Amino acid sequence: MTESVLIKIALVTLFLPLIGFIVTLLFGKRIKWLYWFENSILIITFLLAFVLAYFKLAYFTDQTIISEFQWINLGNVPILKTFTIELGIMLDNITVLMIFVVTLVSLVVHLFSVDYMKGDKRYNRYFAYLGIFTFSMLGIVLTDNLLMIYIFWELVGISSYLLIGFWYEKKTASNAAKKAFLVNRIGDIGMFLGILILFTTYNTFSFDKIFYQVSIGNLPFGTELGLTIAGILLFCGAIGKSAQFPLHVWLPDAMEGPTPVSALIHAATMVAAGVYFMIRIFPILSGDALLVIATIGAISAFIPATIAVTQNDIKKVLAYSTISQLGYMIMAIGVGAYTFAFFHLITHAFFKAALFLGSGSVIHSMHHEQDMRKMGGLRKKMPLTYVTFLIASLALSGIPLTSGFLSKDGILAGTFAFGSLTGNWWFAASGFLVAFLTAFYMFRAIILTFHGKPKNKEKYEHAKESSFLMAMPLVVLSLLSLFFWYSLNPFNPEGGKLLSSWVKPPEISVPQNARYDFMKTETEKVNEANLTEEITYSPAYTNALRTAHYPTLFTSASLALLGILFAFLIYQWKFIDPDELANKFKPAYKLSFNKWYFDEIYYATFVAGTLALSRAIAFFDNKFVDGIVNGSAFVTVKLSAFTGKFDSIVVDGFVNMTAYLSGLTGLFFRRFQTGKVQSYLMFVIFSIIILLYIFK
Amino acid sequence: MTVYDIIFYLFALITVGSAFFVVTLRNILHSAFFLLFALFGIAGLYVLLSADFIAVVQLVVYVGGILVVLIFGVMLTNKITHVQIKSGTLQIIPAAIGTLVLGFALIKIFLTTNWKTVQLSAESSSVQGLGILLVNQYSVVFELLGILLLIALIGAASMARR
Amino acid sequence: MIHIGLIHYLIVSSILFCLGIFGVITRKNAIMVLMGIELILNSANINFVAFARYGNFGNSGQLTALFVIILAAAEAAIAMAIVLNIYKMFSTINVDEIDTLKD
Amino acid sequence: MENFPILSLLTFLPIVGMVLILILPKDQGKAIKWLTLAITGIQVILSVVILYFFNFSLGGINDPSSFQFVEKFRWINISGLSWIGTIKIDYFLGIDGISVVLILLTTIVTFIATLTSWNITKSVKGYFALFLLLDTAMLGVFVALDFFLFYVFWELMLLPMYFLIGVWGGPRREYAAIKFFLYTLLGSIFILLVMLGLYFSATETLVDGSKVFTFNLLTFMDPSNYTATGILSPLNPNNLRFIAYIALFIGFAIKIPVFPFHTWLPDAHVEAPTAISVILAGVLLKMGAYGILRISFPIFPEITQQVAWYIGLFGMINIIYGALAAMAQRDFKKMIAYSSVSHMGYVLLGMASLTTAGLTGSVLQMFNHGTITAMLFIIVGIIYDRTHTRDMSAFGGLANQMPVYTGFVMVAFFAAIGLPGLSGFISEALVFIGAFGNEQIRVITAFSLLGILLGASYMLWAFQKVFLGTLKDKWKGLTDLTFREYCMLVPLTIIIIVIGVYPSVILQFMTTSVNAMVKFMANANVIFSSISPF
Repeated sequence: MTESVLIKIALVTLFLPLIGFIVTLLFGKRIKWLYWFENSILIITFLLAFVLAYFKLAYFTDQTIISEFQWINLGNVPILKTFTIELGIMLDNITVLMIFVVTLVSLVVHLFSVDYMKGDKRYNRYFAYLGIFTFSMLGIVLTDNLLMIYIFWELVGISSYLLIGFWYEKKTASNAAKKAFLVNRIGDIGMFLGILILFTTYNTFSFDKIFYQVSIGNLPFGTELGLTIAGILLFCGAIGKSAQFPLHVWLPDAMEGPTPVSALIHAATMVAAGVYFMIRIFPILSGDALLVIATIGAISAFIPATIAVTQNDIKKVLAYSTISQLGYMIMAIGVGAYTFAFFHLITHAFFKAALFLGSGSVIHSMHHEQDMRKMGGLRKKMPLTYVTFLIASLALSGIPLTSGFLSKDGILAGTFAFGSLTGNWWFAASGFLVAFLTAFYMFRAIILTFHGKPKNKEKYEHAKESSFLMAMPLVVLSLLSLFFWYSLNPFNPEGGKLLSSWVKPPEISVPQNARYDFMKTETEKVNEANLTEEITYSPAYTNALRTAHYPTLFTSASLALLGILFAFLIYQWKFIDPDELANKFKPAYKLSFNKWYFDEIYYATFVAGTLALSRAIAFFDNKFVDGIVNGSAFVTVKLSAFTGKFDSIVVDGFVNMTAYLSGLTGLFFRRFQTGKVQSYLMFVIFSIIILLYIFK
Repeated sequence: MTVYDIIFYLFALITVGSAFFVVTLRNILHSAFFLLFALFGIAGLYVLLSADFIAVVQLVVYVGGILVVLIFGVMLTNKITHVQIKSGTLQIIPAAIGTLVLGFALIKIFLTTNWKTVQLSAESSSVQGLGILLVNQYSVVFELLGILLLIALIGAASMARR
Repeated sequence: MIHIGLIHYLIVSSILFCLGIFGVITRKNAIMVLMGIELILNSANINFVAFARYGNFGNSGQLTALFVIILAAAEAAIAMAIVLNIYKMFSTINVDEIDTLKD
Repeated sequence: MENFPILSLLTFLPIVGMVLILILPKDQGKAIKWLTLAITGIQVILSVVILYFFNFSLGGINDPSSFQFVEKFRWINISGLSWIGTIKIDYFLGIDGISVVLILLTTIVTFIATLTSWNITKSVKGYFALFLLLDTAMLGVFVALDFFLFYVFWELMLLPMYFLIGVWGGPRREYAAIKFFLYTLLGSIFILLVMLGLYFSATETLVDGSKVFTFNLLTFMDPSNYTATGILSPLNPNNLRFIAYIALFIGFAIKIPVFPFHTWLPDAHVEAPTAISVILAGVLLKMGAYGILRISFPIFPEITQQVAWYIGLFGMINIIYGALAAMAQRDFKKMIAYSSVSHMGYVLLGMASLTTAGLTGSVLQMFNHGTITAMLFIIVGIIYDRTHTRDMSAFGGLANQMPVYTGFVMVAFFAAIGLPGLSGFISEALVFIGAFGNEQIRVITAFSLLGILLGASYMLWAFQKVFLGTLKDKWKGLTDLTFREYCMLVPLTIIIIVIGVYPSVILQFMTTSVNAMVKFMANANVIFSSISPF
């Protein structure tokens, strides 16, 4: 097993889903069983990804394998020396872990969909779309350069467009698809601009080379500000794709797509791509850029969490919780808790996929009813779904013994350490508040859906446990939401190989004075401290992190339990009437229920503004620009009429003056164009005479 | 005043005078006959210019061919029953002024131009020289003209038949 | 009295040319117009032959005159056919009444 | 292949076809169509042959010795005119990396347009005769290296276009045809003026050492050929080169079209028959951009550098203005016409960058826009043939009724909005990379990026209106694609995907030329100002 073999496996893993897509799309209409082709391709892909991850982590733990090929070569360019664009694949630990997660979630979603989508008239097409999505997602993960990440970024966007708008007969679905694509494009503009800045400065797209250039002090525009701007612009892409504030509005709408799609794209993989991208470019994010990122992350964690509390659609709750959790990860990156962001990305992928598939299972058995107020009591009808959903919810809420507890604890410790080092406690405060809210709304959802009495008898009667193919994925995913896969010590995230040896903080390329204070490398101090274990950034940070570990652990666990308790108080035991509570805090409730009016504000400003502008321009074009043209044409016609008149009255009049003398007055008012050859000849003669006179 | 001069003036007078009558007489047939004289005079001028072959061709083609065609035209287009072979005129005065001025201008130009003339001594027949030129240097033109003539005749025949 | 030379022929030809033009312009009858054209062609021919005689061009001038005569023959044939057609269509060959070009 | 006049053959083959068509009797519509198809098919083969024998390492642009397939001989030679002197006009053909791409585009688009014209019923003979004449004119523009010859072909293109729109067009065809004709004629006048100005400003040294005025384009690119007093000569301190540049730019800008000279385009597109729209968008718009690249840039390099910012600004205005105007259209075809305006903005922006990536992107964008927009117009034509309406709000849900058609539409639409994997992305990305690399127009480029958002909005909006949603009852009977329509769409789709995945296929032809151009432009200030009369 050498590097080149690994690269070949990676390439096969990447392109297999594409083949699945092409074959299934082209022949899916004729050959009904072709979705099994796509599914088996996914199984192979998953196995390959597993092999890849195993060998990479076991034998090449500390190596980064890169393989590039030249895609575009514009030769020896006068200004830049050479202009080439390489496409390449990079395998490091993060990549292979990510591939494993992506293929696994994709596989279970494929299998889940076999029964979930049964009977759809575009059944095979659906699997084809899943194939192209998996391909694009793997592309994002495997790439070693910015351009390719942008390419697959867009491809992911378009496959998401196709999948959200899969039931395009519904106006809401096609609208949501369009909205998702366009909102993402806004972020992509920023991201592309960032890529342009970096390419213009370094003449390469490759991460490695850019990091190296930054580390030797070669900065965009020559200043640290340039690096910050580039970092923030690149982050714009992540804002769009990871549905961060203020571009988060597309994700809740995207729930119009089939539920397995929501599980795959809008929970586990695509939206995580933004976080993944931030992890990739972490070494060149300057302190200021990180602060912006952390702020956006904190806001995005908080606002959706407040919205999720009042939503009634089960998928909407999950959607907002996704945004909130992604905000967590982004915030973690912003405060420097890089490894925990990635950790949370993985754990979140599994338990959120489990939640979505669980909700899909519920929706399926309730005949596409999504309103939680019409559910209830499903615990008895669907025990397996209930248990898996519960485990995943516990993980999401951050209850000990689950994976979510480990990762969330890490993030909160990161924010806590950040607060203790910089004095900025806002992030920690927001993190803890969101942890409480999360536990609350998740258990609200569980209680409304599975506990209590059935609200809709008829649908309840028909509800039944899902088939094996649908239940299997739930079991797998909920098992993966338990702690022991990641760390054998349920209270210490670093107890497993994942964080202790596979995922490590990267070397920062940013110049010293543009970093956070605690990230500055102080060589002497490291030597003085003579610590046996590894140092993250600086001894101070390592210490702060260790100190923060236990307080955050207890605080977050108790806040989560408190949230659960509140949920039971209000919805299960009904000590507090939720409607009364809503009435009491009417403005807050309304704000939350209406999603902080983001859609309305955006529609009134940006959408309506653009449409009005476009109409104005069309009007301007039609009436003004074209008006000038037509006006000048009109003037020309009038002018020519005048010239004609002039001709017939003055010029022709002069000619006919002579004719008048000989008695031929009839010609006087006739037009210049007599239609008679002979009069033309007359003019010719006179013109010749005049010309002769001139040129004599 | 040599004989040559006298003959020249004679032919010139015939030519110009007949041409004047051609364009001024109202009766078309009369005009046609004066055209005959004018063409004849021109043929004479050709002889004087020692272009005997052209003179002969002038007589044969113009007088014998073209003029006949013209007269046929007159006869075919003016019904015999109510003979109206008189031709009207129009815009006489401006035309007269124009052509007079043009004529004077032309003559003035001819007079003021410094022509480089060569006085040829031998005034032999030019037929042989023409023949050689015709089949050597101008053979393509010659053939093209033949084709043109053929096309013109076929075209004229088909047009007139319609 | 100068000797008869190139200039005399040129003057004759220019008078002939002007008369031809005059005829073409003033006469109504198409056949008369044709006669005018013949006069113009002949005036040109005189020039050609005269230049051939007095210029240093060899016999090319005469040959051109010959070609012009041939062309004139072709032209006359076509023109007569046209005139006959016009007569059939308009029942007149007075050119001033045929002004469909105007529309 | 050295001396075989393949360019003349390519260019004048359609004329032969035209003569043959004129000989064929009127009622032989089928034969006429097949003949045209055969002629255009042979042209495609010829252009592939040219590509096969094309030497990548020769740059062209301003160097006469590195043009390929050159054919040069005296065409018009009039001497002894007292006040003009000797007029010598060359029949001078040759191609470099920039023209070869456009030749390929022209032959392909023409071939496809022939298939598109298959359902023409109104006086087939005249249509295809004019069509082939147009073909000759278009190719002639791309191969001519003599300004006079270029101009002749440029003007020759107007006539058939006028009739093709004016006779075979839609209800307001006369208005559109006249507007197109007058507009382009106005542009031609400017070009003519500059052409004459250049003619009297530069001389070519003949073999015998004598100097004559010339129309040879390459002569104008070398400052040492200019006379001391010519009005457009850089040696003349009072020269009018700046004004000439503006005039020339307007002349070409009308064809591109650049805001505010673009209003002929929507009208002409909407009224023209589908095949003519395809040609118009696919090839004719490129002629303006090609003219700027071939004539304005190398002949006036020092002024180009001065005004690059303004060219970039026009590019940005085109991109954004066109996209916004497209967004407000209800007529499917008009929307695509405005999208052309927007997409040609990228071409301008790339040219203004004067960098390798930018210029490469610009030329590639010409090619890609040619294929993509051709496909879009064919798509509109297909639906118009079936429903006789182009009002987008009259449709809805066609995706269910015509799935294969919708698939092709998606390829074209996504290519138009620059989706990676399809050709539009490559050229747009290169344009942006190049333009951003030029500090002068960096800000403009940043604003132009809005175009990719606006482009996506109107395209997706139109897609949703026409293809998504529920099917209206009156469209229940629509049929999916016919074999002929497959023949039109499949080749274009293949081209779009191949270039999108592996752009080097086509980039390799132009790289050397583009680099030569960039080098020439970069050194222009040195060359053109070092020769000073003082």
